[in-house]
Amino acid sequence: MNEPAAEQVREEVRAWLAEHWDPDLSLTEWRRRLVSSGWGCPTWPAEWFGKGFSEALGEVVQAEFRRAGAVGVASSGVRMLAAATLLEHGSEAQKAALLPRILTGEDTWCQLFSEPGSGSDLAGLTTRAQLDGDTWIVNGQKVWTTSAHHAQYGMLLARTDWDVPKHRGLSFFVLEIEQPGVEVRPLRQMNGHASFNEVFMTDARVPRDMLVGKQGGGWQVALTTLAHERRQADGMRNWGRAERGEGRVYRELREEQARVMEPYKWYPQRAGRVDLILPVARTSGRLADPVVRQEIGRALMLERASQWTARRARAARELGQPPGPEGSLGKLAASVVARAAARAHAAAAGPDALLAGPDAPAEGMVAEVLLSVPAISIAGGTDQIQRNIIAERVLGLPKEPRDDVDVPFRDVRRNPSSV
Amino acid sequence: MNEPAAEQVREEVRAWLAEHWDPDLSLTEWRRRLVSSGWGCPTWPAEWFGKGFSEALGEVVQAEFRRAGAVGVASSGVRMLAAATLLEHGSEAQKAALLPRILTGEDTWCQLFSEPGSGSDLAGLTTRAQLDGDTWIVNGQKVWTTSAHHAQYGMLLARTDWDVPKHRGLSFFVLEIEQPGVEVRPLRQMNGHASFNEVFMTDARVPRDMLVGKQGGGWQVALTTLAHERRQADGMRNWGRAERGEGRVYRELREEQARVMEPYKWYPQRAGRVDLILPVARTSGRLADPVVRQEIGRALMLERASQWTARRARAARELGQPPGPEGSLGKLAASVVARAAARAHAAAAGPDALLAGPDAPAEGMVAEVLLSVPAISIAGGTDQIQRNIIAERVLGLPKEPRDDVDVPFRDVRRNPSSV
Amino acid sequence: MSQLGFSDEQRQFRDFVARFFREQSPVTRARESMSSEAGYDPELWRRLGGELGLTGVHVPEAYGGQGFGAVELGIVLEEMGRVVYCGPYFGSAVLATYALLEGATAAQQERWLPPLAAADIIGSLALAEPGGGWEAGIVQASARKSAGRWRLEGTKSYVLDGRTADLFIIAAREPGSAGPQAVSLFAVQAGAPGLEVEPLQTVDATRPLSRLRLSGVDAELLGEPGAAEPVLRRVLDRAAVALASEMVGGAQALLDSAVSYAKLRVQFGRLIGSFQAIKHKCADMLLAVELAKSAAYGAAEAAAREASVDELREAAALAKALGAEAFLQAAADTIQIHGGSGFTWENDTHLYFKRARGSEVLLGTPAAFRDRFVEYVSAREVAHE
Amino acid sequence: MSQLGFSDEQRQFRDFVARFFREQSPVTRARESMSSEAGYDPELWRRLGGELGLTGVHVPEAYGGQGFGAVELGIVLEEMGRVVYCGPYFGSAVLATYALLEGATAAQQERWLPPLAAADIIGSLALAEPGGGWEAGIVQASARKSAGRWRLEGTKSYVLDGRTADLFIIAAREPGSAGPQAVSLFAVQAGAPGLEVEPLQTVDATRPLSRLRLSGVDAELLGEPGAAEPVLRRVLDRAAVALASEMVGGAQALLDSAVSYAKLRVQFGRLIGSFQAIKHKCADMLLAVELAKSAAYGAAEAAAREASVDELREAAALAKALGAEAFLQAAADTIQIHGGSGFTWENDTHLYFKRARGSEVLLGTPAAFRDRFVEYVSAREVAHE
Repeated sequence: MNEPAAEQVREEVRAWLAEHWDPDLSLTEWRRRLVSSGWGCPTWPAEWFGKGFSEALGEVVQAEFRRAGAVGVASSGVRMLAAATLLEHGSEAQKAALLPRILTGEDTWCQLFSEPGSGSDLAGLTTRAQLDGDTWIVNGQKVWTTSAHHAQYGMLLARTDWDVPKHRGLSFFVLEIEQPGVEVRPLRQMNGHASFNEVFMTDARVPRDMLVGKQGGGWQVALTTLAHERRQADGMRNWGRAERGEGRVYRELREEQARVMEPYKWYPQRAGRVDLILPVARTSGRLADPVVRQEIGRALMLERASQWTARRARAARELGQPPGPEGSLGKLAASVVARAAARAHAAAAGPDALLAGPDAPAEGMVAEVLLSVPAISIAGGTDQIQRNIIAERVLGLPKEPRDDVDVPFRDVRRNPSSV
Repeated sequence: MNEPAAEQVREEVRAWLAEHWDPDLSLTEWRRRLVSSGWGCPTWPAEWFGKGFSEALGEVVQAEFRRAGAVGVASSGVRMLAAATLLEHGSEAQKAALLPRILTGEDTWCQLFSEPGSGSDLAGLTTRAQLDGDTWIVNGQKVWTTSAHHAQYGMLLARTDWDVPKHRGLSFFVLEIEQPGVEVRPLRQMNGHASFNEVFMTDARVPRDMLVGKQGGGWQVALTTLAHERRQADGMRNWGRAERGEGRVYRELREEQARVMEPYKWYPQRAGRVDLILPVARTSGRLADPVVRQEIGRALMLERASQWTARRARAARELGQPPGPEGSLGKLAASVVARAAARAHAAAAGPDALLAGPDAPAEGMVAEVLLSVPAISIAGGTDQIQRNIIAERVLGLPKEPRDDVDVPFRDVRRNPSSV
Repeated sequence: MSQLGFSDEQRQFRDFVARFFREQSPVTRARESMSSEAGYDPELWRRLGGELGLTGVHVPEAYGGQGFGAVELGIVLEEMGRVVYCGPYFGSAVLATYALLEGATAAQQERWLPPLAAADIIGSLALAEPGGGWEAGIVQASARKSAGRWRLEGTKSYVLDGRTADLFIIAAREPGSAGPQAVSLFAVQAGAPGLEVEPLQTVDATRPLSRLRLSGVDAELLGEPGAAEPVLRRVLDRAAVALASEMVGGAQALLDSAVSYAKLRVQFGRLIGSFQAIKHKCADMLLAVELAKSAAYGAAEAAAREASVDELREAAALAKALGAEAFLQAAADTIQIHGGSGFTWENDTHLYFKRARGSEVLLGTPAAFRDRFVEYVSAREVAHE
Repeated sequence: MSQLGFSDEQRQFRDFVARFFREQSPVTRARESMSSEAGYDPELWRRLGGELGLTGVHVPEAYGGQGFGAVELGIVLEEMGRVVYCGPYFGSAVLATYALLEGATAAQQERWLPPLAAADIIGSLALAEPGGGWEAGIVQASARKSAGRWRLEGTKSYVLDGRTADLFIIAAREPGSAGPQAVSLFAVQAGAPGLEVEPLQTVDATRPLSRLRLSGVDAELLGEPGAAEPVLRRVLDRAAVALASEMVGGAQALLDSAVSYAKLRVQFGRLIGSFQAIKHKCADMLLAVELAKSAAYGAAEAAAREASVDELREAAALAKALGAEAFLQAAADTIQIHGGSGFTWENDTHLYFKRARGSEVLLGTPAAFRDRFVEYVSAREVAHE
């Protein structure tokens, strides 16, 4: 593991960019160069489209890309969860076939984990995959799927064995979305957005070689996906900086970003739009109301402390110190902040909280906050599940006695409606 | 069950009172007359110091007593729980020996149920009673015992069988307090009061005939006590009206009431003293503060709605309608009111919330409220237990899976410190 | 002192009303109505009037009503709240009808109450203006008398059912005046020249609101000039009680929905209702709903027996504040208990959630009513000293 | 922008301080001290000064201090908070010492800071008066200069450690003046003629308070006349940060106690920590404590790097409000988790509960700091526009 020096890498990447970077290429053409050269994912293994660099050296490469204004590989949305999962658990053939088109952005992916009958209890899912010759036949329903309507592939978690405990009977597949057995329907939410889909699988087919990891080992594979999802969610705040360059590659990149970001466009409202509270209160004249100010103060304070808590976790990491509990609280803190923000918005808007649309406070954003905030305590793990996790993993409190984990899944009580 | 007419009863009781009521008797002398005549507890069975009257006829008798200003039997404190329990479960000999002195007030009782190791989980108690010849030998510790330091008898719940499930191995005894094996120690609380005791039993003795109900049937007997305790707690608000009459009997009655009420004197503070909030806020000048007013409003509103909820339950009862959920919420509502009241008091007092004693707001009552309110969410069943009960019994939600009820108590996990 | 019991007749009336709404106007009906052209279901509305007499339940028999009181009105609204009834009942049968009952001359009452009670026309009270406030003091719209005719100028907002109302009752003041005095009520018929109705986009689509622009609208004075302030206080206290009843109905429906779901839904091999997190949430919800109910029932009784102004305003403030809080919290908790599906359009919970958000601020926020309650109670205590 | 990390040196310092208090001043010590004649432990106090240098941790070395900053001071207070340390540290080493650091002349600093830093004397800042308020504006006590001597008249209240202090720093104003200007600070030594110290009975017996009656007390002007207002603002912002640190220490100790108990205590055949009701309470407590810690650490950093007045006051308000809320809630929850035993005198929780109740209002309530926070943030936003 003899790494080259930073200076040497910097010169190499500069030279390479000077020779190859061309903003008038198509986005795909340019990214193919990145993939074949390994400069697109320098921290990936050299045999898999990378250069095997450390994070620190990867930073050096990125800095040079930024300096040159060069566009990187496709790295937003669910596709990167797929890439991380395949890199760790995929077969040689899967990596070779699937990773390049993920990196170029040609393929869009979606995640087929949650089901109507298994939300908090993901491992209780009942989508069934049965091997028929060289093909897995899949039946079941998935939900809360982002971008399924324009995805080529889905990461599918399905049950392949009903006679073993719930976590041990799951397998992880790559499902082609565009096939007769797969139907994608948009799912409208209470705030009017339809950023998720329901996916119905009726005798959908997965070639045998599209099983990822071992049969029955799907839970371990999915944990990798989920770990990356959490990390991505933590980083979500920095998403969506618009690229401003001129040239075909930039144009296509902006289009790609708009497409990827579309389902997430109401997420800032879901998080409470703390930034809008004071402007709304000033406009309504309610900033002078002491009772309203208390609500505003609560929201602003929680938001500030929550940001500082994230920063504390970062600081400890940067100083090489062991992580404290502050790093595990982000999701629950976000719920608390969002709820306080919704109360503050309602107080600040006064009777205008009755209104939606362009006439309403902050051009309807307040209404959207009020109708979106309930989602933040549910999506990606409810507050209740978060509290369980924090209590058990951070505080070390004992688990609840469970009787669904050590028995054959067939014998576990489940929702009557589920397949 | 041919009941006499109200008019007839009214005349009878009038005549009896005219002949026997004498305020210059000693309290005990007078009550002995009540006990032997049956007029003291007219709704009790005729063979047990009563007249076997309906509640309605009992009301007629009470009205005549009030009219005449005549004092009734001793009816406050734990003794009445003992009376009700003995009446239902006691042997003939127990009733004959114990009930009269309960009614005259000569005997004071205490309740020996709770233990340090079993608070919410009363049936998990570990005080042990073993039969030795004709005597039960008792070892263990009880806690949260009101008035044990001047009680003659204790209602004792102890474990007599460790090889059956927890609720089935308990027996109910009448324990004489004044004996070498019983030690009573006062228990000081965080508000400085010491209204409870700890009771230590070391080879304490109970004669065999002082087992109440069947051996192993103690839980059923205790349920009677607890049901009456709940009813008494609901009625607590009307307690302690001072009797104003002249004469020996009144003097002794006032002394008795003072003695009985002593341990409960801080209960109004525990309940939040909502009545003091506005006076405190007026005195501090903080009634004009809009933020303080919100806290005050919250407390006043909850208190009012809570009173109206109790009245709704009463109205439905009086109209002969089936009881709704409103009748089961009093204890939890009292917690919510008390907490809101404490917040309001703190807000109304401002910096004077730092102070206690005569210089402090409401002559120290605010400080006492702040330090007493935490008890209301614990005593007599924690808020958590109340919520379980309401959810399961009123809303019909399923119970938590339990593994401590169907196995021999010997095998149930319990607190390491308990005997 | 309120009694807080319902007579057997009242209980039968509730059963009857409840069955009607359950069968004839389930929540699916609210969904259809809110997205329909009219914004309500005219046929159902007419049945509430003619067939059932609910629109006039509290109107004297002399005016074609049933002659019952605020308790029966509260029962109707509570049962409507349960199904998120989508129609002009609250605006017309409560606000406008009370305004005429309290503020119109006998002749005006004879003219308008019968068609209102029969649901032949829809009435609407236009009091609030941009910026809000449901009291005489906030009125800026002016009423100028010239040549024996009143002409209104100004803007009204948050006007219920403005798009469908036939009759507007509009609060306006003498030009140049200030304060709650000098405000009068006026009647204006839909379509009057100079009256412009702009529908507003609302969070709660089942309760449509409008903005009215008044440009020299010809209006009829209701009752005496300058007498609107005490009239509006009585109307708004009664309306607050009615709205509180509607809110507790909604809150109860949410609680029922949350509890049923918790008894059906399995996660981790257990019914979710067996988890303390869900169980305790439901218990707290029940407590809040029952406290709010007691407040609403007590307030309806106070309104029904023509209690003193002091007693009614105190009870109305209590009922409106606790009702709003219980409803909104129940809606949030019910979404949470339903999990992801609780956040979908398909699930009915969001209709209640939006109604709760709207009802919270309509007629005044819980904070405002809480403040008033302290004022009233304190004033009474001091007076009794 | 705060960094929110502790250096390795700071972490070692914390370990050292924590071990000292854990071993030398466990909660039993606070119990003994609070009921002792002196109300604190003089021997321990002297060790804090001479042996450990903690009383001067933030005092420049020139005055016999350690020359560290607000972060180290915060560490000391956090660890003291953990054990409910009962002694004059907050009143003397924080309030009085900061008042001299910010508001005294060099000569006065030379005279008083060394004995304060060495814990040879106890200082006390007397600012608030009956009715409260920790800002220059509330001062009514007067300072009249005649014949070159200042004489103080008036009443001070909520004075920390009044009974044991050697040196009082007293805020008073020019007779007849009003508003925050015209207020000055004065030094008065204990036992001065005309100075009467009346101990107050307090909810928190570990933090004794007194009332001072000033009847023509001879006083020495500190710093410039009429300059107290900005001095007090700096002192109180720093003191709020220090108090916040103490509160998060207390809150953390409570959380630790609740969690340990939940891991030990069995009910219904299970450890109570396995019940969601307890588990979720602990998780919420952790969240509140960690948010409060972040606020306290960020505020200590702002104080340490002599941040702009705006930045410090904002951070101080945040830290004080969140610290107080987290501490009080943690105390209530810890009592609840301990059940009946949590309400006994024997259990240590009540000492924390009382400290939390007292700390909540000392220097100003959370509501007041919340209001100010909104004011500050809003002013900054508008200024940046």
